[in-house]
Amino acid sequence: MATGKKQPMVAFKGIMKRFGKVVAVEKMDFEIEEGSLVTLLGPSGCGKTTLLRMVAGLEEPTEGDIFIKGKRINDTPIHKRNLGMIFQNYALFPHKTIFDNVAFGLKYRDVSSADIREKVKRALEMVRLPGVENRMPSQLSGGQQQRIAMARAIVIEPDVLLMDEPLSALDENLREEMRREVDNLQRLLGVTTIFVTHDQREALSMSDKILVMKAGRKQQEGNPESVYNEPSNHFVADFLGHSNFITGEVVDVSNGHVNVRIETGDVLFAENKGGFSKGDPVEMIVRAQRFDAFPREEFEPVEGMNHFEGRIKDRSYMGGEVSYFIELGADREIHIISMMRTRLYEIGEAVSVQVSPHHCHLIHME
Amino acid sequence: MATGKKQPMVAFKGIMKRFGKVVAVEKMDFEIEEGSLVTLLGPSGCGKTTLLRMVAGLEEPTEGDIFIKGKRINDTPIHKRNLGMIFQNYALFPHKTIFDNVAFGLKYRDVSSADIREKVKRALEMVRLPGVENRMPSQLSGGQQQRIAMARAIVIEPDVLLMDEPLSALDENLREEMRREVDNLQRLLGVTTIFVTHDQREALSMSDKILVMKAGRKQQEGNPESVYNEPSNHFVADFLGHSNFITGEVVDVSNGHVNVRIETGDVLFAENKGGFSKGDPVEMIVRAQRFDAFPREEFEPVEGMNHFEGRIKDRSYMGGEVSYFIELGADREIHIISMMRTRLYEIGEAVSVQVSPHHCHLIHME
Amino acid sequence: MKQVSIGWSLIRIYTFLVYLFLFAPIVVVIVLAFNPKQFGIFPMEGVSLRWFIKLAQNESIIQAFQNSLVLGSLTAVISTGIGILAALAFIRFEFPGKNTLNTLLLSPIMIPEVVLGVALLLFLRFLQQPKSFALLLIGHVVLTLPYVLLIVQARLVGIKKEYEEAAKSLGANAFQTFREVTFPLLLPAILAGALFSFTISFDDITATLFWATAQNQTVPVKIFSMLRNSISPEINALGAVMIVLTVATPLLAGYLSRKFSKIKE
Amino acid sequence: MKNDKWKPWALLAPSMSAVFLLLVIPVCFIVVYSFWLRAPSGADIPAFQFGNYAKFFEDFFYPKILIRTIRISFETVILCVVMGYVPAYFFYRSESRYKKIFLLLIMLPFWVSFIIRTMSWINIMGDSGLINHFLIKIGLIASPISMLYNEFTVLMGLIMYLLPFMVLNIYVSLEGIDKSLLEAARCMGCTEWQAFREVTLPLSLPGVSAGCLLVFVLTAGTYLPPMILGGPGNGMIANLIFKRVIGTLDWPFGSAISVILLSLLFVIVWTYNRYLGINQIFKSLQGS
Amino acid sequence: LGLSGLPFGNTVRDAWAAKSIRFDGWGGSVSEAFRKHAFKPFTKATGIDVIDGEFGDMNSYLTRVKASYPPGGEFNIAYLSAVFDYARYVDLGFSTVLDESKIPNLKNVMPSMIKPLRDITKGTLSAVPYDLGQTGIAYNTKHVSKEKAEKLGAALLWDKDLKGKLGSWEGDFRTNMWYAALYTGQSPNNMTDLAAIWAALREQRGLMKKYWASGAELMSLLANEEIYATVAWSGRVASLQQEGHPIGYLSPKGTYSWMEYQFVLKGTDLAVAQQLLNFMLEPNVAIAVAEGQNYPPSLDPSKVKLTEKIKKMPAFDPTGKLDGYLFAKPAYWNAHQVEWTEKWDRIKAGS
Ligand SMILES: Nc1ncnc2c1ncn2[C@@H]1O[C@H](COP(=O)(O)OP(=O)(O)OP(=O)(O)O)[C@@H](O)[C@H]1O
Ligand SMILES: Nc1ncnc2c1ncn2[C@@H]1O[C@H](COP(=O)(O)OP(=O)(O)OP(=O)(O)O)[C@@H](O)[C@H]1O
Ligand SMILES: NCCCCN
Ligand SMILES: [Mg+2]
Ligand SMILES: [Mg+2]
Repeated sequence: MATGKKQPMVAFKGIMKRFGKVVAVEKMDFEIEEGSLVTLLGPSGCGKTTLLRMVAGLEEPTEGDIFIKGKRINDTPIHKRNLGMIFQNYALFPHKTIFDNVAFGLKYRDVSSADIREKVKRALEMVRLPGVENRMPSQLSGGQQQRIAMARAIVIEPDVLLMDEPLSALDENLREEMRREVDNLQRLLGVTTIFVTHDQREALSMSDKILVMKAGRKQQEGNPESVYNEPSNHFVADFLGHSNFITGEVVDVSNGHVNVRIETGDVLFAENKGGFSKGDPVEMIVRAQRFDAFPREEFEPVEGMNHFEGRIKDRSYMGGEVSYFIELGADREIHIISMMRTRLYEIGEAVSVQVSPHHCHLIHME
Repeated sequence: MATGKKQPMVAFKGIMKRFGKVVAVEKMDFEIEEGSLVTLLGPSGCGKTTLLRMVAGLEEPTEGDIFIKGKRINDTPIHKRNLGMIFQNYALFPHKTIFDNVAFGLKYRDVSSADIREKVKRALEMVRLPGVENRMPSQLSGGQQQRIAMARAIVIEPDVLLMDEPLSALDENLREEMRREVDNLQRLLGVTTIFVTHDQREALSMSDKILVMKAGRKQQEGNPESVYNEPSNHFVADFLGHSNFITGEVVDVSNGHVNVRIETGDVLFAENKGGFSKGDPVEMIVRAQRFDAFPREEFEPVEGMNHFEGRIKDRSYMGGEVSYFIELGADREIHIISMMRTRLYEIGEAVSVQVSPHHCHLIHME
Repeated sequence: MKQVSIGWSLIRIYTFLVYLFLFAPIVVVIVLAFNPKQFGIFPMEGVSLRWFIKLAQNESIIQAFQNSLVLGSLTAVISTGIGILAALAFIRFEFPGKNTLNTLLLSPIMIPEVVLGVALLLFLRFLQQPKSFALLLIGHVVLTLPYVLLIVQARLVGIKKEYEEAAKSLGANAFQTFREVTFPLLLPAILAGALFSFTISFDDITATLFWATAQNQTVPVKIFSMLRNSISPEINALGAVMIVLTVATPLLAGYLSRKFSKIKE
Repeated sequence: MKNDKWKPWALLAPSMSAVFLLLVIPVCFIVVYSFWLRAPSGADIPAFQFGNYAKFFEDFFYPKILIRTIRISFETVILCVVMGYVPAYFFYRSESRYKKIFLLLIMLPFWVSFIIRTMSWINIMGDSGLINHFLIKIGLIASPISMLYNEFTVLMGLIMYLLPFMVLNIYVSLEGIDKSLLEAARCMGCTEWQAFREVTLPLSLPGVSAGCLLVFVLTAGTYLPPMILGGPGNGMIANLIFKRVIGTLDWPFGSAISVILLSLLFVIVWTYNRYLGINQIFKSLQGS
Repeated sequence: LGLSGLPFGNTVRDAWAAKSIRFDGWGGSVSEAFRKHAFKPFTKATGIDVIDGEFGDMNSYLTRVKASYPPGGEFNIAYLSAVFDYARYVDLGFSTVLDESKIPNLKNVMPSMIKPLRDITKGTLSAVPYDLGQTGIAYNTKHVSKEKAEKLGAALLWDKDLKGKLGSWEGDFRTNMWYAALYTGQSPNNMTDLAAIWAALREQRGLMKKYWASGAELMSLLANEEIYATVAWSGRVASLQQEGHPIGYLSPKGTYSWMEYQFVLKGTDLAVAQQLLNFMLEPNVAIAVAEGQNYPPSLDPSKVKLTEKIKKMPAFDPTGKLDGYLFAKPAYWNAHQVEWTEKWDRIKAGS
């Protein structure tokens, strides 16, 4: 505050959680800006839920402190923290009407019953389900139930909205739709939100900031583009999107570019964003979508681009896109995904593959 | 046969199945070529499983006949049909070793025990799990169990392999891997396969032929490209991939092209594949991946292409791709998915969108 | 798969015979309750309500009925009450020795009632304490607790923790959460458990024989002592009344709880 | 939040105290009492001696009752399996709309007084009971044949009491069998019978064995059926305890026999739990 | 928790004690006689409830008494049979000292019945004698002729022709040994050849249909013709005869006789107990009960005029001296009771 920096809405300071011998969350510092939507992303068991539940007060940190609005809340009991929580399976009270569900939190908040009615009505309108007050949760579809869960959480005007894989029980199409809605609603209300998911698409498309975790440790934090395009390590690159990993050695460094000799003997160019020097063993990460494939005979190499020759080894038609596995020889294979505009390549066909150095991201060998 | 046409491996003639009042499968005719992999695709409850189970003999058709190798099998008891079936939850016998599981079908087939051992070994090698004979199913991972289920089904050299959503219990990454493996194995063995799924990617990437169903009725049959690119109706187009539907009226028909006036007043061109004539109300289907978006000021229209002007209304970053919703004015919006090579468009930015008439598929208004 | 095979028919016949075996004694009791004869069983010589009338006039049996009802009801209430608490502890908390304690609470199922009966008798004698209704009641609570615990635990496992967590995150404290969420969701199991313990208590003979004081004899104990004088139409009549009572209660309760839970789910 | 370690203990306090007061301590007490002496008048004298145990094993009379108890328990277990498997299988496979009612009916005996059901066998098998009456009526026999008060009738009573437990245990484990396993077996070439033998039967064994344990333990501890339906030579160990405690006032000896019975059951349950796990039993009781 | 139950238990008991007294007897037709002729009128006259319980044999009742605490807190008056039990109850410390002045009707009771009790309790009384009875032999006259019965005497109970149709009392080793003694020609109060007694009982076991557990069961077995001959309590046989069943009664030489008395247990409200006992000894009450249960009363025929019906009952002694009666000697039988109970149990169970 002295530095004029805006006070974060939620802050973790050296937070750590151990269950018996399992360390679910390893010492972690992390801040969440007011009004932003932050996603905790990582494989199953990496500690996302645990972190979220510590904010909610459903788990107690083994070490470290949690702050909300600058106030340490470690010892505040759950029901006194003003939080909205949304669960994967909605957790609507099956024995209460929608009205009673949504009004539940207000009952404990000194709100007159007229106001309660008014607020519930507004919340239901906000989630675009006006008029369902008298139904039971079981009379609503999955997506509708999820919306009611939203309404129930936001109606209390929480300081922070916590969502643990709220969309993963929905089927693909509905999930995409709900993703947009949650996103819109969050922006509309400007409520600080922590969102847990292991679905990278969800994380990439919704977040202001993504925290990638692995085995209880922070791997990378940043906005979606930076996390996707500049993964800080192999794990992050592998976890997000379809990546090709090409190992090699830096053979030359010159004005913002690095030349890397890869296993096949080819030398590839990459932008130098990380301060690499000659002789460094590196890993080059290229997203499958960043390659372009051309029929061998039609291919004309472009100056300053990287290219390979190869043969289609396997392909998989996906409608909008086609996924190819291209054999480069010497046991190396790359995976490319291309939007299909013209014809499909046949298995065995000779192709040339090209990728811009701009899309070749280097990391130090781990 | 007289026509020289190859006899189909499996044929349904007017097959129909009713459960009480529910018609699960409506009168259906369908043929499956020997050695091909056919996918039954459709939303939940559309009758895929029922159709499959009728082939297996686990349900009895209410009406109609099923033929395998030209022989009517309606009255052949299950255990006399020579079929391999693979279940969603693997259905490995939990009390038997892997060996006994795989050998199970052979025991009822007059195979000497030496041959059994040999065949089981070969089958396990084929699914790339040699040497697990003495383990119990519970000692294997989900993916491995699925492979054992495959081995158990193929070891009896079935006439037809039936798979009911065999991959849906696996998590995304594993599913993709197994999809490739099943595909390879099926091609290697050349066994006629019926594969049930509601995952369009699975269907598109694996099948020789797809049968799209809805509410017990056949919607379309054909190879993946034709089903994806030339959907025969709105349902099929909507169910597979991300589609834009633009309604309009044919205003001109000329040498292989159709001019369609759409609601915004623009006139678009499409190839004439369906025999449309002037005045026909039509629906134009364009896949989200087929559009190209350009910054308005940089856009130069290309002769013979369709183009619109619009504004970015919403965008969703997905790493490899970006999904944009573009407002065309007058409440119309189109959804485009583009591979992100340059910068992202900002919300509100004016863009021009272009699509080739080749990718504009027309169907008659329903 | 058609079920018209001979095998299936045999299975049906077999099942029917097993039912016959299980139900013959019950049916016979009810039929013979109307037997006018004093001695001998069959043949029946007409139909009479004589023994029911005799029962209705037998004060000690009516007293026993009252005792049984009071005992059964109190057992059901207490057993369910403390069973819910114990189930909450086992399902919602982690603590050392949990499995052992759970087994301990379930162990009355496995320990012969004769032994329990004797044990308590000796213990009381040692303490120089009189038997009392309260003791009989606690004894029945211990006997029925395992069943309540099993039923309530099973249901509680099915009630996702998230409901309670949602309530707490919305501002309800522990008690409010229980009252508003856990309890109503648990209700079907609570009813089932209460019913179970009522019938077990109402029907218990072995341990009750040891524990009951002279003043609070229950119906089964009464029947037991009547049986020492051999079978009689009066016992059959009493049995018939018991059957109707104990069968009608759960059926009614089952019907009601199904109606309840239909609203719930 | 800070420290809720005490909460489960508070919740457990009432039930634990009830169980401690009426089960744990009294059972310990039986052990203590089993070392006491007994005066001819019937008074009990605190002591520490093994005379009561020695008396049990001093000749073959008491061990024989113990052995008989184990034998009858085994017979009951086997008969319950034989009689219970088929109905359980029937429920499992039946697609009838009345399946639920059938199941409810098998539960019904649970609700009908055990003592009434037991004594009613006298109505059926007594000299002037249903069966004799019927046989005389059709002229098959002239005077009633004695059917009561032997081991056979004791077994009938025991089976009638315990069969529902067995059926439920088996049914629950049958219901737990994934039907697709059967379908898989059928597709691979099994007839229905082969599929039953290869898949259903082995997979239902956990339920069968759980039922067996429950039936065994309950049988070994009952005394009503032998008392009401048995002759003097059909008594089981629980009858012996009852007689020693109630009939002959020999409480120390009764305690010693109780300890012996408890030890026997403990060994059986412990062994079972060790190799098979006890949870299956509770599963089926929950279902009911 | 258990302790919290105590006050409740006490309150309940106190509440009962205030206006009720508990009586435990032999059940069946005997109980009915007491209820009808003694208790109902007593309650009507005094407002004090009599709770009547029943038992089938002496030991199980004693166990219940022994298990109750304090003794008599639960049980008050026991309708005991035979003097040896008086001795046992006294030994176990359950006796009281009755204030005989509060039971003026005691003067009508035969002195020969009071004396054995006084001998045990050193001059005081913890019980009042109430009636006399016998355990004789009952037989079905349709299947066993009177001549045959008289001729065989005790041996009727060992008659091979009656295999599967014989009965005996399960709950008492004395009755069974008594008749085995008569059968083997020994004196019941001084059996010298026990091996012969056991052998006889073993032999008898093979002929037995059922060992009955209570008087009511005895009656039902006879009436249903499930058994044709059995040891039997004289009163019960008389009741059957009055109902018209074809049952004969045989009292062979050395028939087992006993006297019954109302024992007041320690801890009982003596005032109430004495009031009830006195009421029960009221000649008209005692006579009515006697006629109901078919056992002759303890009233001295020389002081009170008894009815014809009573005079015809087995075990009735017009002299009131009981000279020719053979009772079980308390000291003899009680000294061996543990041993013989055990033995009898084993024989019954087939050893
Ligand atoms: N109550 C608990 N007791 C013991 N270990 C636990 C508990 N809760 C979580 N863990 C362990 O802590 C680790 C982190 O679990 P957590 O649930 O936070 O993972 P997650 O990232 O949410 O995973 P998922 O994507 O599967 O939900 C795991 O190893 C888990 O096994
Ligand atoms: N045994 C049955 N009894 C009654 N109705 C049934 C039965 N099996 C299927 N149905 C009904 O038949 C219709 C088709 O079911 P089916 O299982 O074939 O669908 P599906 O396409 O496999 O769906 P999913 O993708 O959910 O597996 C559904 O409406 C279903 O409810
Ligand atoms: N009234 C029955 C007495 C039996 C005595 N032995
Ligand atoms: Mg989680
Ligand atoms: Mg299906």
